[in-house]
Amino acid sequence: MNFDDTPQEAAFRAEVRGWIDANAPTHLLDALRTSGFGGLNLGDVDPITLSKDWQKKKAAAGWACLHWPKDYGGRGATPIERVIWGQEEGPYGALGGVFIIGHGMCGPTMMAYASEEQKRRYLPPLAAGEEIWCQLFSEPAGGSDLAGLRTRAEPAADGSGDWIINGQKIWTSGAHYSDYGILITRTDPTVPKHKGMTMFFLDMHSPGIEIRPIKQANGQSGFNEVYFTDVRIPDAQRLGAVGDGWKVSLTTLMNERLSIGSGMSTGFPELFDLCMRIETQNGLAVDDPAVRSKLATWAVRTTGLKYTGFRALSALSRGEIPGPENSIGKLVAGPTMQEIAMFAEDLQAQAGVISDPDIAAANGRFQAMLMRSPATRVEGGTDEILRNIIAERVLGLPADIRVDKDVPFNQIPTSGRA
Amino acid sequence: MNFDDTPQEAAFRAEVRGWIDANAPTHLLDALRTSGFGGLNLGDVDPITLSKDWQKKKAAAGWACLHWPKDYGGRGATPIERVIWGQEEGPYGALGGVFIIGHGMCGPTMMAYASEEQKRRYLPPLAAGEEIWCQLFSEPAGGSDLAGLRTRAEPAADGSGDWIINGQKIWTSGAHYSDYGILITRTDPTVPKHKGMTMFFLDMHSPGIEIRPIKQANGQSGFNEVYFTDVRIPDAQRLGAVGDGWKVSLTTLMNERLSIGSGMSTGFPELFDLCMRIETQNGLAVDDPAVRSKLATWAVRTTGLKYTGFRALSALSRGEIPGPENSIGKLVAGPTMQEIAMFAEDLQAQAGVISDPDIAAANGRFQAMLMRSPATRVEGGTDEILRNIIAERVLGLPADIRVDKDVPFNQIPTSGRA
Amino acid sequence: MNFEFSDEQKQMAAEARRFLAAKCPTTAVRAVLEGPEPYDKALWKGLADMGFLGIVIPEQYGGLGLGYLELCVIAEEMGRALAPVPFSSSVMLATEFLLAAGSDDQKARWLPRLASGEAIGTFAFAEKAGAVTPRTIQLAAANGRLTGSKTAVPDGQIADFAIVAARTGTQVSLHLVDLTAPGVTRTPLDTIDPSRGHARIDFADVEAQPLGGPEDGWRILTQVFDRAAILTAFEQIGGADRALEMARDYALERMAFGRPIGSFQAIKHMLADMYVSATLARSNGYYGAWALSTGAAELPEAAATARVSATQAFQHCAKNNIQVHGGMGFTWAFDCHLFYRRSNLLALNLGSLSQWEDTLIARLRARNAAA
Amino acid sequence: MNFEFSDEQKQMAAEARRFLAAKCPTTAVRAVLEGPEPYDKALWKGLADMGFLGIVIPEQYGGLGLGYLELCVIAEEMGRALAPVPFSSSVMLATEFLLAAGSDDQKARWLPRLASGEAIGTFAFAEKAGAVTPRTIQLAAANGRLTGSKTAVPDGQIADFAIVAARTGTQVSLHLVDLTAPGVTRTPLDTIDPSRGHARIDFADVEAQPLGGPEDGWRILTQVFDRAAILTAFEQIGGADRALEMARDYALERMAFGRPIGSFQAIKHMLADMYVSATLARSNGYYGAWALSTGAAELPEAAATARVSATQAFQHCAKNNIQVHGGMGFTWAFDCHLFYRRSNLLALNLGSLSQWEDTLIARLRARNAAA
Repeated sequence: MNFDDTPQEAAFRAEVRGWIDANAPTHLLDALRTSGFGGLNLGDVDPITLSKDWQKKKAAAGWACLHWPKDYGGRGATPIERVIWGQEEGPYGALGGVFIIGHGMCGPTMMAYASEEQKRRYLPPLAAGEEIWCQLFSEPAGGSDLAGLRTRAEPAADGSGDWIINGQKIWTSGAHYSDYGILITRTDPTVPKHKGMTMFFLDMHSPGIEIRPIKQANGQSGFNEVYFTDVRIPDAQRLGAVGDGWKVSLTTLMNERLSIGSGMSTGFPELFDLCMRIETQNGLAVDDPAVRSKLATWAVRTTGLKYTGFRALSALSRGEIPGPENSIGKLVAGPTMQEIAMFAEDLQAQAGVISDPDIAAANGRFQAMLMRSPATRVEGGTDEILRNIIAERVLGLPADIRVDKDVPFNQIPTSGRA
Repeated sequence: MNFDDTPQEAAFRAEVRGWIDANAPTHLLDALRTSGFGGLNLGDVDPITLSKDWQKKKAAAGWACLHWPKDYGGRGATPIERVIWGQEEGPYGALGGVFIIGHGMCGPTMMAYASEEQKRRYLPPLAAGEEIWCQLFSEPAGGSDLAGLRTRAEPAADGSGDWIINGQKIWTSGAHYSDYGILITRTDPTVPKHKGMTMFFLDMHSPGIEIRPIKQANGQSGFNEVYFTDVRIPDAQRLGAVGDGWKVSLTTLMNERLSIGSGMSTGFPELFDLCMRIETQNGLAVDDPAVRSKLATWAVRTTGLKYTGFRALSALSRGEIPGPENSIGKLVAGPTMQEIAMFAEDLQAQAGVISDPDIAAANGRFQAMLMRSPATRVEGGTDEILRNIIAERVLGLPADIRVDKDVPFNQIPTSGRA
Repeated sequence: MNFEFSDEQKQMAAEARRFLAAKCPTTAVRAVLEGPEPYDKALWKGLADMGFLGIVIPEQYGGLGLGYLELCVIAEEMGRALAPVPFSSSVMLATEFLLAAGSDDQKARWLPRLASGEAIGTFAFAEKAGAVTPRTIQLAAANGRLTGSKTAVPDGQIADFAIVAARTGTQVSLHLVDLTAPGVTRTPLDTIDPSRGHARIDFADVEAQPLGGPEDGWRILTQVFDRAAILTAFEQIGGADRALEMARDYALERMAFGRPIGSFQAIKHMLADMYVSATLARSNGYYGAWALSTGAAELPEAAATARVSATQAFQHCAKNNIQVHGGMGFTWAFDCHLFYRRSNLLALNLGSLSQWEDTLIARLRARNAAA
Repeated sequence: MNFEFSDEQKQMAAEARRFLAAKCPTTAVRAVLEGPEPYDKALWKGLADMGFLGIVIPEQYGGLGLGYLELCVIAEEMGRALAPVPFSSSVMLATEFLLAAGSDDQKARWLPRLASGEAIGTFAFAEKAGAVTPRTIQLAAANGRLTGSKTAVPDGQIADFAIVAARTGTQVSLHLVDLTAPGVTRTPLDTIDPSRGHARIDFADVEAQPLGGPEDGWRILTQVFDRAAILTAFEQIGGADRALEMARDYALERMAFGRPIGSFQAIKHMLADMYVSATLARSNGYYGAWALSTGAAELPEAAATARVSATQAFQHCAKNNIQVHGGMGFTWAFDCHLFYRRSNLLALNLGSLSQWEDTLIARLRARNAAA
């Protein structure tokens, strides 16, 4: 049991470190380090441009999408090599944020279902960051219940074989700066919900697409609503068979899990730092037994997540598939971050209401955390959905009873007051 | 807003207090006060005998079952008078423990469904404590799911119209010292579960009844298993129509709720007392900020329950039916008592393992609480059932989906591995 | 035993609820949250006209001369409505300070204007992040003049006067300061709940009147905070109930997997636990209301009890209201964040939950030792 | 990165699990819980024959001379099986005290007999209820003799010798006492988990050998407790996993309302949360095992981290295992209470959870201040 690289891993790490030291945008380092909740603060320069620059540089040297095949713009690297890259890229990795969905979800889906010609056309520019992709899955009527989606795809009346899309998607990250997207639609509302869906990819600049940013409770806008009015998609851009959309979407969602060992933040180190500087009625916070008893639980949750990640890395390093342990990451980190934010506010007492980063303690980090953490407990799976996943996939307990399983989609009730 | 009695209430309280001062078994007071978890410790004397003596004395003076009609051995008192009696009876009330089920559940059910002749025969001796009753509802296969019961009642082959009972009940308090019991059975397994049940009362000395005490995790035995082998019950002892057993049982269970303002114990006063006497690494426990922060939450839960009870009493005092607030009592008190027991153990540290009342801190009260509290969270409705009740009856949320609702009882699956 | 508000008090509450439903929908809260106005002037005027700003102020000073039970039920309605007005600063603090320690002149000058809403008062307390203790109060008082700074002063940018906690030698003293006086500089602050304004106030050799004796500051402050804690508890109880109702209604309406989400035990039990918190807080609040209205000896414990319980309940209900709403819960468009913001704001006014928890046990211990 | 036990270590664990499944079913635990025997002698002998009692004892003293990773995996299996033997007293404490501070003579005399199971050792620490601190240790040491009392000594009635914490003037000193020596009186105690015996031990002018220097007592004790905390954490991790598995299996088997109770979200989510605790505890335990096996500078934090996390997890899983079992869960006949008892016993050995929480943050603070 040790934290050391194997010789091969060490050699790879050295190569990576060498290249990054020589090529990384060091002038952005501080800004990237201090960028807190929601988006990068890189001064006047457009973060998208900076992100594309860094990605292009990586691609040129063969460091983009390490785990993808070389033919599609990747490096054909092993999973552990990908992790080592991530560790070495460090703060610069934040510049890859705009590509995460494209590289992590859209790319793999294209690889699994697009034609060879399409893969050679779309994947390399996606890998190189020249084209940004988004994922159009969630809908107002389908949050936790993704398969409840209603966006219709119907054959064009002109017999061209094209599909006409009408409907609305929601929670689409980066829709406003994306060039392409993968879109799941309902092509047959008369069959049970999981059977009538079909997946496509489309040009986000197509006529009939309207994008509206969603203002979040914390005032930021990381997500969008996307409206489709008679948007036309060629049948050649269908991914998988008609009616197989659910199966295709699972491929996409499964790839979400592959970002392992990233170690979700709980905010504990920041809280501990605050406790070293702020006073309670009993003196320095970190010396107040009441504070200590609370800190201890958050400390062990934080290290527990960290070392759970290390266990998964070890499995990768041995060429094994990591166990289900990682499914606990967000379920632990989300609520913990919210508890920590509320307690950090408690420590600041009356002055804790101040959110101005230039005035508030810890540059307003905890006020931002307070307002952002509720979203963390919902996005990409609510705490409740995650507990269901652990109970069913890890512990083997039965699925919830599904009243809508075998009901034609258009006969499923849509209002609780009905 | 005040805690005072109305003039009538004050007069009643004075009368009660006068009689109790003159007649209560004062020699038992200390023993009753210190009787802790599970049963009375009254030395060599049999607690049943002492309980019967006190109840007989009360009945002779018209203080038994205050809320019952005079004709049936009660006093026809108002609910608030009943509460005042309970407050004044104080520790002596513990002597009524063996009658709680008979007076609180069996009696009201008899009142609602027995013949006039039966009421005059059975209720007065029940009120006077001359005959003890028990309730035979729960079964191994039907815990939270009471209606899952399997004990069968079938017409006797001899055409006498009697019923023949076969099956098993469990969690029956006081079965071994009871003279009579009310029993719910299944008379028709071919109809949905709630439709095929029938209620009876029976002589617990009938041939074919076998009673086995259940040893609990804490070593005590407050409950029994009761086995029925061809036990014969005359049809005249049927309560309600054949097939109406579920309806009848709801009458019984609803009366369970009427014990209001009793104020369930959380163990907080005992814990606070311990904290005034025991030392942590930071000094006297009650002065340790870490201890204080934990105590505060338990303190407000405890007072919250107390004053919630007072609000219900106020409603009674105004002649209103108390609101649903009281349904929170056990849900708060049960888990709180377990948390308090575990923390009291934590305070005692290594020596906390000692359970001998003659040696352990606080006479081993917290070790007993530790081993008893898990039962509190289950008996008479698990925490989960209580949350369902609050969600459905108080907040008006939908019932759980019932897969067994319209299925013939004998076709409901009985094993998860099936 | 009559542990309940009277029919008259309930009627008064119903009247207030009707008024606030009409004059203070959440759109009015948003108008202050998002707009330039630091508070809802029209609503403030309306509350004054209803007499709600002078409930406990004696009639001789233009108030209604009613009791604290009446004020508690109104505070609850203000909490339900998230009323974007300086009610807590002006009515729960400034008025209480004047009633507790104001001179006849001070009362005569300010109480009528507080009752009529013409004047807004507040309390300036904290100077930096962290628990406020006698030690952390450094703003200096000397020869009737104040020099120093206060931060996160509720309604500090709109108040006409402030009660200011200052240091006189080794003691904490209280002072009444006309905030239009020369030497006062106010700087509005961005906060977690912009529907209630806060400001930094700098005092440069500002004229001030003493409020109470130079040694009485901390004692008076503690007394007034206890009373304000009970009133704030009702504000929190009102907010908790409303957040619970929002969550319940959404759980009944919102469908997932072909069922209302309120039919899933995860949601049902979350709501049941919210109901439990809210109920415990209400019952503890009643205890506080009783102690406040009767001036009972238990007032200090009752205040800490009500405060701890209500703070826990409002934070719990507001937080889980967002969770029940899922993705919609953290959109700006839905109202969930308004309650979440307010629950966290109220948890910090009058000192933090941790401080009140410590205070509660200290007081139980003191009584216990005395007994 | 290889943050995992080796195949050899896993094999050793599997061997131990097979052995314990055969030799230590819960009926064996009950035999000690309910019977007159203070521990399972046959099982103890068997464990000795497997070499499990001398894993880290050098070969020169009759041990296997293996490392702490091997001991950790065995400790986990002992925890799963609730083994009713003095493993923690003899192997985790007595052996560690001797290895840490024993003289050559002491090692030569006792280590071989500990490895072979002929001798049982323990540590006598607490004197009364409450946190044990240098101040609370009053048992007096003078001129090589001890006078005073210790309570709740694990396996105190069966141990051949004990390491005893005593007071020498103002210092805490450690002493090795042959418990068959004149002046020693042992009184077995009823405890919350009779499957692990405890005793009160009175010392009346009893002969004792010093273990380490007269000023080193508390330092050595702290070092050994850190090591024992990591080993105990694995015992707790094993127990937590087993309790979780019991609950999961029952939830799949037990029917209510025509469905397995494991299909209700209330039960599913309770089990998911138990899985989370158990997983965090395991990962923190691995960190402790790494620190223990490499003698890393982080050992003190790693020990407190593993201890806090594992204590929380075992208590959480054992408690909810009863809840999932409902009425059956608190019958004597079902095994749930065996795990509940053990989880609460282990939470108190080596000092309470509260003490370890405080210690953890104190150590993080010290490192932070140093950095």
